[in-house]
Amino acid sequence: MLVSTIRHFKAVNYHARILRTFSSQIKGQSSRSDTSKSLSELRNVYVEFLPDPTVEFRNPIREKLERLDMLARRGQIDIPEFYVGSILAVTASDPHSLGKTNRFVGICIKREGCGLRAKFILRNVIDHQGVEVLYEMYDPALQKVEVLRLEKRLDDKLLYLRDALPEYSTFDPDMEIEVLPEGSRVPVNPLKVILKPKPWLERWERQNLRGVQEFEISERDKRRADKVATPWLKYDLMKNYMNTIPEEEQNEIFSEIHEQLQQLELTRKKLKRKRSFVKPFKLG
Amino acid sequence: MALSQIIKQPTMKLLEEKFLALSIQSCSAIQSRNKQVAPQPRLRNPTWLTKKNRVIHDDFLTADNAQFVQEVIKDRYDVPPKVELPKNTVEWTPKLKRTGVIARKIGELPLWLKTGKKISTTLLQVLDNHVIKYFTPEEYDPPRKRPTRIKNKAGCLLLGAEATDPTYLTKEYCMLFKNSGVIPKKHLARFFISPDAALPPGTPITAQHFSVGNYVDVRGLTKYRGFQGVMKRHGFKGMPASHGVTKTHRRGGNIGGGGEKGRVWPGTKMPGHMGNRYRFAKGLKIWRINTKLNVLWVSGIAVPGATNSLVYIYDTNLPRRKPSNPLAFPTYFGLGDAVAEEDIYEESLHRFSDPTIVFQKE
Amino acid sequence: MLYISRPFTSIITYLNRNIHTSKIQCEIQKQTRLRVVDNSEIGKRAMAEGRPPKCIHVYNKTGVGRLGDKVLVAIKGEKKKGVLVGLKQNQKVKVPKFDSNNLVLIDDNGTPLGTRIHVPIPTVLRTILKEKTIAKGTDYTKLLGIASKFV
Amino acid sequence: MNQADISHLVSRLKIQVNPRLRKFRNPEGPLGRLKKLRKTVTALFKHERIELNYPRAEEARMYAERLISDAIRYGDCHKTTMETADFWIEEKQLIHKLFKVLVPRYEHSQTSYTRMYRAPRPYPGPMHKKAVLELRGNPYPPLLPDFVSNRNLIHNVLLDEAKKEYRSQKYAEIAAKIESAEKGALQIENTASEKSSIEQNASVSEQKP
Repeated sequence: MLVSTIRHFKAVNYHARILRTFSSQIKGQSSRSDTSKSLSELRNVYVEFLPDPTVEFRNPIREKLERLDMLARRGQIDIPEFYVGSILAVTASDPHSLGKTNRFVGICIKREGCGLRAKFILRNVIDHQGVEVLYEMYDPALQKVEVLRLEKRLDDKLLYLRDALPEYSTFDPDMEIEVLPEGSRVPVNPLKVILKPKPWLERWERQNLRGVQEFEISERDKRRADKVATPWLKYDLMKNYMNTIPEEEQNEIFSEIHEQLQQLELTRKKLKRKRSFVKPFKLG
Repeated sequence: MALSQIIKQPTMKLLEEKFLALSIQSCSAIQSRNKQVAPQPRLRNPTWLTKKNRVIHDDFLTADNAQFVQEVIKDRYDVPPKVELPKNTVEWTPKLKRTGVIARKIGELPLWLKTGKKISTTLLQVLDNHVIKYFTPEEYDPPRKRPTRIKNKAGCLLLGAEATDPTYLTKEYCMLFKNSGVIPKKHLARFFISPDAALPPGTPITAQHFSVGNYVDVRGLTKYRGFQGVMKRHGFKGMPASHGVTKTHRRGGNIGGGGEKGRVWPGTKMPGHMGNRYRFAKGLKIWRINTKLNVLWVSGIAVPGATNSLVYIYDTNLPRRKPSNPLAFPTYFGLGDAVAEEDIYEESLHRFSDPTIVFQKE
Repeated sequence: MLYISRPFTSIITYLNRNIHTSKIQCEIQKQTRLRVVDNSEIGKRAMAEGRPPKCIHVYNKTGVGRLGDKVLVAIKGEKKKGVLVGLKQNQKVKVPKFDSNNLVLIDDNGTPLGTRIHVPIPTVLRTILKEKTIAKGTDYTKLLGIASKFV
Repeated sequence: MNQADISHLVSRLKIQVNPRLRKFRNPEGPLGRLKKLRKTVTALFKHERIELNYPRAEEARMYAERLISDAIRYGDCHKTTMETADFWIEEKQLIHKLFKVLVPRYEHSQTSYTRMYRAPRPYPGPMHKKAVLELRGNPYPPLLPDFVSNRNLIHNVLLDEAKKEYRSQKYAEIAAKIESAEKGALQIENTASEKSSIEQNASVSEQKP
C-alpha cells in the first residue's frame, strides 16, 4: 500500500515536471501578443482541427497525420471561416454531367465531425421546395466554398428551420458577397423564427431554442418536456471536461500548425485583393 | 502367509517380473494398433515466454542515482546493433513466406480516390521492429510434434517491438535480447517463415517491408464484450416485441430436436463470452504508406481490436490476392540510392496536395 | 395554407396522412403518400384536391423506394406509374434531400405525362436513370428533359 | 467523430482521469449521482482530509479538482463558475473558503490540488477498498514518513561508488579517444604539409594502417 502511494506520488511529480516545462513554453508564446491573440481566435475559425475528445479513439500520431492532410487540402482550396447561420455557396465538380460544376447556395444549419470527416449541411428553398445538401469539408471534388454572408445565429444548430416558415430559409442563389469591414467581429443575428404549427419533425419544445419565437404548447407536452429536461448537466464538471479538449492541449495543436495557417490566410488576402480589383469589370 | 512374504521369495519375484514384462508387452500391442494417431501434445511454452515484469519495489533512489542508472542504460543501448546483411539472398517467388511485423492500430481515416469516391481506411503504425532470434526448422521445437509428412519446413523468426526501460523487466527476459544487441522490447511475436527468408538478429523492419497496392492479413485481439446474448453475439433476430410474446424477446429459441438426436449439438450458437479472441481480417489492400512515421493505410474499418491495440501484419495468403510484382525479400533494407518519398500513394488515390478533381469527358 | 378554410377535422386528417414525424416513415413503401411535381393534368388535380397519390407498389426487390425508383401509385381512382425524383430521407454526401417525397408521373414507355417539372431535381438522377434505362430497356431519361432545374 | 465543445474552456487537470465515469446507480438518476458526490466534495473542502470508499473517493477527487481549477481560472466574478460552486458546495460558507483560501493556495501550484492514498481495510469487515482523500497543504501532519534523506540507504551508497568508478572509466576512455583523434589530425596535417614530396607520402601510407 505504502509503496504504491509513493509511486503514485512520484508519477504525479513527473507529470508536474512535464507541465512546468510546457507552461513555460506557453508563457513564452503569450509574450508575443499578436500570436497569442490569434491562437485564441484560431480555435473558433478552425474547430475541426481539434480532435475527437473521446479518449479511447485518440492517438497523437493519427491526429498529426490527419492535420497534415487537412493542411495539404487547404493549400489547394480556400475554405473560409464560417459558422452555423452563415450563408455559403459551394461549387463542386459534378460527376453526373461531365466537365460541369454544380453550385448550391444556402444557409449552414449544422456543422459536425472533426478532422478529415468534418461536414456541414446547407439549406435553401428553391421554387417553393426545401432542399438540403450535406457536404464534406475536405472532399477533393469541392472547387470553391464562398461565404456570402458571414454571421452567427443564436443557436448551435438550425435544424428547426425545417419546421419554420419557408421564408426563413429562402435565399437568392445569385446573392452578392456581403463584405464585412476589416477587423470587425462576426455579427450575431438575433432573428427569431416562427415555427409552423405541429406536427414537427422533432420535439422543439424540449431543446431550449433561443432563435425561435415563443410558441404555444399543450400542458401535457410541457409536463413531458420538464420530465426529460437535464438542467443539471451543466454542473457535471467531468462530463463537460470529457466533451472538450483542455486549453493547454488546444494551444499545443494550434501552435504546431500556426505557421501554415498564417500562410494560408496571407494567400487568401492576396486573392481577395485581386478579386476586388477585378470587380468593376464585371457587368451585372 | 502374508502376501509380502510370498513376494520376498526368489521364485515369486521372478514370477512377478515375468508378469510385469507380459503386461507391458500386451500394452504395446494395443498401442501398435493405433499407429496413425498423433502423439499427445506436450504442454511446453516457447523458450521466450519467461516472466517479463519485475516486481517493482520503491527503492528510494536518490535523484543522482536514478539518473546514473538511466545513463548506464543509454550508454549500453544507444548504439544501434551492427547487422551483417544476408549475402546470398534469393529472388522472391510466390511460394516463399516472408516475416510479418508487429504494428499498432492507431485509428481510422477517410481517403478519396481520383474518381471522387471516398474509401475508409485503418491506420496501422509499424512499431520499431527488430529481429531478436531465428530458429531454424530443426531448432524450432514445436509443442505439438507433427507427423513427418510436412514437406516445406518453416523456420521461426522472433521479432520484438517497442523499446522500453529494462529496469522494469526481469533478468531472464532481458537476456533474450542479449545476442541481438537491441534494447529490450515490450512485445515479442513469432513469425513462421521460409528458411530463405531468415534474417540476422538486430535487423530492423520498417513499414516499407510492405508495398503499396499489395494485400495483407491483419491479426488482432478483438474487443472483449463480456457475456452476451445471442442477438449481439451471433446476430440472431430475437422474437417479436408483442403479439402475446412473454419473456422471450431477446432469446435464441429452440436449440435442437428430440428423439435420437436429443442433445445439444457441438457448435450450437448460444450465449457466452464475446470477443477477446485473436481474429484475422484478411485481404486488406495497402493504399498508402508514410515512411517517416511507418504508418500503413489499409482498406476497411474491420481490423480486429480497439484503437491503440497491437496487431500483427502478414502477407496475405488469399490465393487471388498474391502480389504480382516481386516483394522486398527477405525484407526492405533501404540499400538503393534513391531516398524514399515520405508518402507513397496507390496510383488510383487522390493526394491531398493535388488540385481539385474535375470530371472530364473521356 | 390551402386547407385553412377547411373544417378543423379535415386539417387533422390531412396532416396525419401526409406528414411523418418519425424517421422510419420517411421511407417510401406501400401506402406512402407522395407529391406530384410535374404539370400533368391528373397530378395537378389530385394535388389541388388535397388527395395526393398513394404508393401501392415499389418496383425493386426491397420494397423500399430510393431515388430514381419506379413506383405504382393510386391517383384519382386510377393506377399510374411514376419515378421518385426527391426524397425526405437523409441522403449521401452531395445528394440533395427534400422536404417532400416528389414524384413524376410516367407512362409505360417512360414518357412523362406532364411537360414540365416545377421543382429542382437532383443531378445524380442523370446517372441513376441512365443505368436503369440500360438495365430495363425503357427510356427513363426522358423526364430529365422536362426538368426546370438541377441541384 | 464528435467535434470538441469549445464554448467553455477548461484547464488541463493535473491528475489522471478515468476514461469512463462511474455510474453509482441511484434512484434519482444522474442527478442523484451528482448529489451523492457533492456531499463528498463538500466534506473534503470542509475537513481537508477524509477517509472513504475507494471508488467514491476517486470519482469525487476528479470533481473537486475540476471545481478548484475552474475557480482558479475564472475567479469569483464569473457567473457560471459561481453557480457551479453553489451547486457543488452544500455548506455555503465553504464557497468563501474555495475562492479566498483554496484559490490563493493553489494558484501557482504545479501539481494536483488533492492527494489520494489507499487506506487499510478493516478486518474482519466489508471487503470494500478504502481510501484517504486530502487537499494538499492541509494543516494535519503528513500520512507517510519522510524519505527525503535516503542517501544513506545501502543501495544508494553502493550506487554512488559504482557511479564514481563508471564515470572515471568513461571519462578516461573519452580522453583517450580525443587524444587519438588529435594524433590523427596531426598526422593528417603533416601529410597535407608534406604532400609535395613523394617519399614522405609513401612513409605516411606506411604509418596509416
